[in-house]
Amino acid sequence: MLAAVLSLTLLGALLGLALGIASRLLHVETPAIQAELEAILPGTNCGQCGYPGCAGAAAAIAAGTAPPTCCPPGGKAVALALADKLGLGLDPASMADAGPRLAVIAEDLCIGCCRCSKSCPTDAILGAPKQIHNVLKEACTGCAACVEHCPTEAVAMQPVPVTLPHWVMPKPLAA
Amino acid sequence: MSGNMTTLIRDGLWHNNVVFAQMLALCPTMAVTTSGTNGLGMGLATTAVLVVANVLVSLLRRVVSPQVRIPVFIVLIASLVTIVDMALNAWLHELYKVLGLFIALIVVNCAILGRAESFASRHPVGHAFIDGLAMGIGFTGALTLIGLIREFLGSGTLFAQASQLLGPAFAFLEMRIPGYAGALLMILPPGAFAALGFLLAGKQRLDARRAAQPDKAAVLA
Amino acid sequence: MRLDTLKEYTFYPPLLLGCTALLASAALSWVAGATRDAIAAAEARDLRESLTQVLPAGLADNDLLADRVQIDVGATAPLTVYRARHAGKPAAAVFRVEGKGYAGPIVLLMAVDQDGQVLGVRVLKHSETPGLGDKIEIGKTDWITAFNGKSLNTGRWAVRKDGGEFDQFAGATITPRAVVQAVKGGLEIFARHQDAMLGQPQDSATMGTARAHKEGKAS
Amino acid sequence: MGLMEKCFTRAWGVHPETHKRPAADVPTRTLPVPERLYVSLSQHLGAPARPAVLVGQKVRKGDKIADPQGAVSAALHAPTSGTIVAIGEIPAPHPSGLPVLAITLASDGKDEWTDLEGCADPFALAPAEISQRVAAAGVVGLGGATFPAAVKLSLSAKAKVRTLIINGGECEPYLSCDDRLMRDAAAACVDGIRIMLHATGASTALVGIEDDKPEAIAAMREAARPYAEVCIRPVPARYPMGSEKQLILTLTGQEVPADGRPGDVGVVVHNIGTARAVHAAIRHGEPLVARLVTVNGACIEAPGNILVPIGALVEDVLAFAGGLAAPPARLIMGGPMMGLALPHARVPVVKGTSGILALAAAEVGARATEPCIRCARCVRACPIGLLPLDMARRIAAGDLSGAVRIGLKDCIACGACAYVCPAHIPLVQYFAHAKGELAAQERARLRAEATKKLAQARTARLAREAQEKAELAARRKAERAAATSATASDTGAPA
Amino acid sequence: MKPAYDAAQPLAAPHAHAGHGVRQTMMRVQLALLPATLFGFWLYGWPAFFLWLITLAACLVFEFISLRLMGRAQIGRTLGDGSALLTGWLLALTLPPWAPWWVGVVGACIAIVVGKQVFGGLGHNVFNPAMVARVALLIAFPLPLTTWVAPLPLGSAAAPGFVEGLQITLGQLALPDAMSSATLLGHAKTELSRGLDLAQAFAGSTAPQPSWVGLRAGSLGESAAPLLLAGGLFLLATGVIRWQTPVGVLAGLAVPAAIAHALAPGHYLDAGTHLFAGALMLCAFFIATDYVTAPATGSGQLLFGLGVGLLTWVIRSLGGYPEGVAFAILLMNALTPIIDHYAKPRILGRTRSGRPIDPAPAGKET
Repeated sequence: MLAAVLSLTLLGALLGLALGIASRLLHVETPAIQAELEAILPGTNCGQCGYPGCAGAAAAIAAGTAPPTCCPPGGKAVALALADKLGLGLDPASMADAGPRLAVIAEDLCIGCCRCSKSCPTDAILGAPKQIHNVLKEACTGCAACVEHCPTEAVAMQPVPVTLPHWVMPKPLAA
Repeated sequence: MSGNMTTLIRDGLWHNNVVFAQMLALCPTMAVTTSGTNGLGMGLATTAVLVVANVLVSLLRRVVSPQVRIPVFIVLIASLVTIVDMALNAWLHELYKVLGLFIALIVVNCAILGRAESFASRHPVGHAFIDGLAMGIGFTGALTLIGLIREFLGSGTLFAQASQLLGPAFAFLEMRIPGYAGALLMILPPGAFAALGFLLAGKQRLDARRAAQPDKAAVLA
Repeated sequence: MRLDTLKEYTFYPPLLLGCTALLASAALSWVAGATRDAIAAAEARDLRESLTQVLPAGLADNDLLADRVQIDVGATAPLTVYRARHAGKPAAAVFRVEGKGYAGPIVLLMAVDQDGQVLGVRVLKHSETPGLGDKIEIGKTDWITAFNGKSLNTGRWAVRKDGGEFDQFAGATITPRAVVQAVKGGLEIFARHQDAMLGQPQDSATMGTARAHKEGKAS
Repeated sequence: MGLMEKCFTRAWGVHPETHKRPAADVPTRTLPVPERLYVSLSQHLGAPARPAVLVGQKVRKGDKIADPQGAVSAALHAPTSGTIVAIGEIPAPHPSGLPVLAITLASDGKDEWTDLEGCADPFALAPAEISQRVAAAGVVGLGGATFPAAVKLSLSAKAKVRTLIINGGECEPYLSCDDRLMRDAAAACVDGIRIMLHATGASTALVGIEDDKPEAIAAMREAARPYAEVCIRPVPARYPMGSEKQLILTLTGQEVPADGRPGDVGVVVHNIGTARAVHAAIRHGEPLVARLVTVNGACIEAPGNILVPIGALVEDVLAFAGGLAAPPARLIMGGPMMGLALPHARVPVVKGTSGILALAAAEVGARATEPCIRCARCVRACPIGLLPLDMARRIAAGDLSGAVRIGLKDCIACGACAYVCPAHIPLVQYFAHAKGELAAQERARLRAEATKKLAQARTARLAREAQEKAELAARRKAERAAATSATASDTGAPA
Repeated sequence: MKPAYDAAQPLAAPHAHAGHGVRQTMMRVQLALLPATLFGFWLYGWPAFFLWLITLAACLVFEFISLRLMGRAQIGRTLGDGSALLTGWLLALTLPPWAPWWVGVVGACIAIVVGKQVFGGLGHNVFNPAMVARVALLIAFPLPLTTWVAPLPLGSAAAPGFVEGLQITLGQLALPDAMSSATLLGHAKTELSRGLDLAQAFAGSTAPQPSWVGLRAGSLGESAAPLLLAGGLFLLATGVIRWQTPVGVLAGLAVPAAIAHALAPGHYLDAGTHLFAGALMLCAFFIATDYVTAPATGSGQLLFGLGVGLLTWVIRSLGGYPEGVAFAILLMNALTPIIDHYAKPRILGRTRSGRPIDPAPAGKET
């Protein structure tokens, strides 16, 4: 009996030693998922997600406190890429996507103050001081950063109208 | 940290039930539940191990270092199970003959290591004790229920041999349905899966119904 | 905290695991010692109970477990025979036989008295179809008691379908057939090795034809 | 093809009831030019055309009214003489009912041609010259895909194709405009084919005609008799025989690689109607301003083939065909298998309109969807060898990439699977949805990348500006310092 | 001028349909089963009819209950699709004709609830519901499921009348011992296990051939092998089933049976007996061809059929049970997704591995 007790104790000690050494030798830094997530996000730091910039949103998503669908300008594409990176399943059809939106400047209200163009993260608003400004449709990401900077409420977000080449056949209704 | 004992008990018995919610420990669940008595016996033995293991792990939680955490837990649990095995064999021999093969399996019952890892190693002794007890009773209840259903449908009896487990005073539990020979399939492994499946479906339906009527649930609770 | 700094050392894990192993094995060895006698007693009781099942009450007054021999009957493994004695005189032999059932071997325990009559047969182990072949169990039907009192000379050793005197069950012929053949085989072995199996009166228990030795553990 | 190959080649396709006759046997009629014509700017594959006329401008029939825009595009011509009254949005001939930009032309009733410049000997022209003239005439593929014909001609000349395949299959049920064209104008068709042979540099032309059109086969054989390079080849009537890949496989035994073009196997495919349009464009200088349209279906009073000026409303065509006998269950532009359901009849005929069908409910055979019983009829019907049931299941579960993995991108949307499905599952709609959704995701991805670049450019600009400002400030400071020290030295020197 | 539709969604192509539905398919299969079933009724009398009726009715009732519990819409239409009826019919054909009523009811419950609705209903079940029920019944109630009677054709003296038949089905009239008999395969298995060889086992009145036309104990679905074969050929001719599965099953059984019989005629039944005994014909044409649980492609179906045939032979010849069709079907059902994964058709313009093919230079191909 004594032999059994001793051998088990010795075995435990040896295995413990092996584990202790192994944990030292095989120590691995966990990869920074946050940086990878940040690379997927648009990088415009528009703040629509409610976090301080895209880096903040990436940290929140990595920590699990924000859903991968939290980036409105990114839409479905970014949400799917984020979910894919996190190994989460996401049904694209189930996502409520309001669709892309564009900033539109009402010409009769614009006073040419340039505040909106300074706030635009993608330089999508053109216009010299005291001139009516205009939005470049191709460059506008619909982040709405300009809306709150306009002193005359001349900037409004409007959904991008669906055109024939962008029309998508709806999913059949479930049987 | 959930300091609420009621929550712990409710989790163990229903919301986080080892079998019906966590879907752990399915090997003993499937194997021993050929009768209500077997299920009860296995459940009680597991409960004993679970409670002591939880308490020991909780006591050791500050001492244990992460590298050897799992080996230490395993050694503790394996020793406990072996002690229970020998004790049953010596002093509850009839029950041992029924459960013998499965007692050793408690070592690899993932519910026990699971509770040690996820709960006992992070909570004080009192909580760990209550958690182990609640989880164990929940497990016992689940096993007994599955066992009773299988026994009833499969051999037409209820709590057969209960007096061997609990003593002659409990002989009144033993019942037999006259004129029913039983559907053997329920005693065989497929019956275990079928019974578990239908019980799971039933639980989900109850939970869904309760979630649909929050006011009523609040009143009932 | 001091404990946390302690945990950083390489000697900590082996110390911890070693201590745990020491305590656990110490506890185990203590419990093993405490339960050893009780377990041995319980196992002996089990075997004794199954042996007395095939013997009529009051036939044997000796300890069957203590009086056993191993007999070479030409099979691969020697046959263990438990001898029942009444007042020191050989009364019956209890031994195992095996039949080839429908779904595997059927292990039977049978007792034969000194006249070659079957005293009792019980099934120890089988894997016959539940509900069909398992009627050979005493818990299901008392079919197995039909062998009581039969000997090689007095019975037609076959199932009714084959012209014998033993019933078959509806839907299963193979199982009863196998049991009948096995019991018959057991009687034939007994007829060939009767002396060795029954043994001499206790006082002159010198084994002539059979090798006999006590074993430490019953199988 | 070896014997083994023949035995183990999959049978594909379906045999729908054709309903082609009696409409195919009725002589062709011509739609009188309606008062207003609506010429859509997007009636070909590729970028929409750019208007080349102004509102109020007077045009004659055949005058160019819109220029091609980009590499893949086609010009548009006035379908009759009159005045341009508007350039604006009208409902598109599309199930979505979305608007499309169009030029509205008020007819002056004279239907007066502009000055046309024909060519007596096209074979003396350089192939590139033929392509240019075809492009100038705005000819597009008339089988339904409406790929600009000139682009295809010059591409195939570059790809050195050996075989020109002319698609006279017309496998869609109900449609008979190609059948009618071959019967009525076989000589013009064959001439067009020979011009296209010259333009592409191919040595032989195989004209595939389904064997349920014996009159068309006879007429074409007769017209092609003098020309050894033009072979008329009857093919078995089976849907979708008129699909490019299927026709190439049947006529040449060759398979076009999945991501490739017919040019990869030395083949180019044109529709028979395109050949006729090329003939008109080269021989007579006539641009494509009208086309033959089959008007058919149980709800049509007088089915038949009608020559319709591009831009006429479906409404006008239906009225000319005797009106509707009953309200149709579905109004379709194109064939029943791949055509578009129209939300109403106030949409214009475009260059790709091969048919206008007003189908009764019994013909459509629509029923409520039932669960898939995995009968695998769709698998046998699929001409490509896909597993439609599996793809639809994955799409229904939201697993678009899974559907792509098992071949969604190879689907040609022929509709054979949904046609045979006993559970009436809208398989094609699943695939169309998935393809649209994938395209939208891809667009969004490209947009996100572009956004990122723009954001980075702005950050760079801000950094540059800040640096420039700092440099400027530093320089000013240095200058000021220099000036001060200079003054100091100036003042201090005499001391 | 607006077409008379007001759809919730834009209508997608195609705007035509071949015109058949699920219901027609199910009806055709039932039509093909009819001759064999009627012959069975004649052979085994009223009890067989009552059991058949009870099983079918129970299937419909359990389908209704399941659909109600799951809150499905349009229960009436789903009930009318004929799938539950067909499941019940196939199950009834595999039961001992004189089995008591509760066998049919419990079987229907297992088939519809456990075998089909638990998986999500028609089209989602992994295993053939009728075979799930058959196997479950056999394991759960071995005695009633292995008690066969010799045929007593309607009109013959010993045949039970209407009332007697009802009593037998309701379990109120015990089966006379003399009537119980063994099926051909059961007889062969028993005799082989006694150590007799097949030549002795089938000597004289027990020759295997009469059972081919139903002159031996058995279920409705095994007594009329030629009629089932005819029904199967009808299904083939009408395009409801294709040749791959039946040919696979028949070949998968006949080939090993013929080889084994040639090597050891005393221990292995000949191929003809194997083909016409037991539920093989029913399996080959009606059960293995079940759309839902069989592979989707032709090559997959051939493979599936071969597997079923081979497994049937293995279980019959080497296993514990005399008949192995149901087990073989269930085992192969489990393999169906794998077969489907590997037996995909080649996509046009791609190689089998899914890469685009290399364009062969034109003119060089023969």
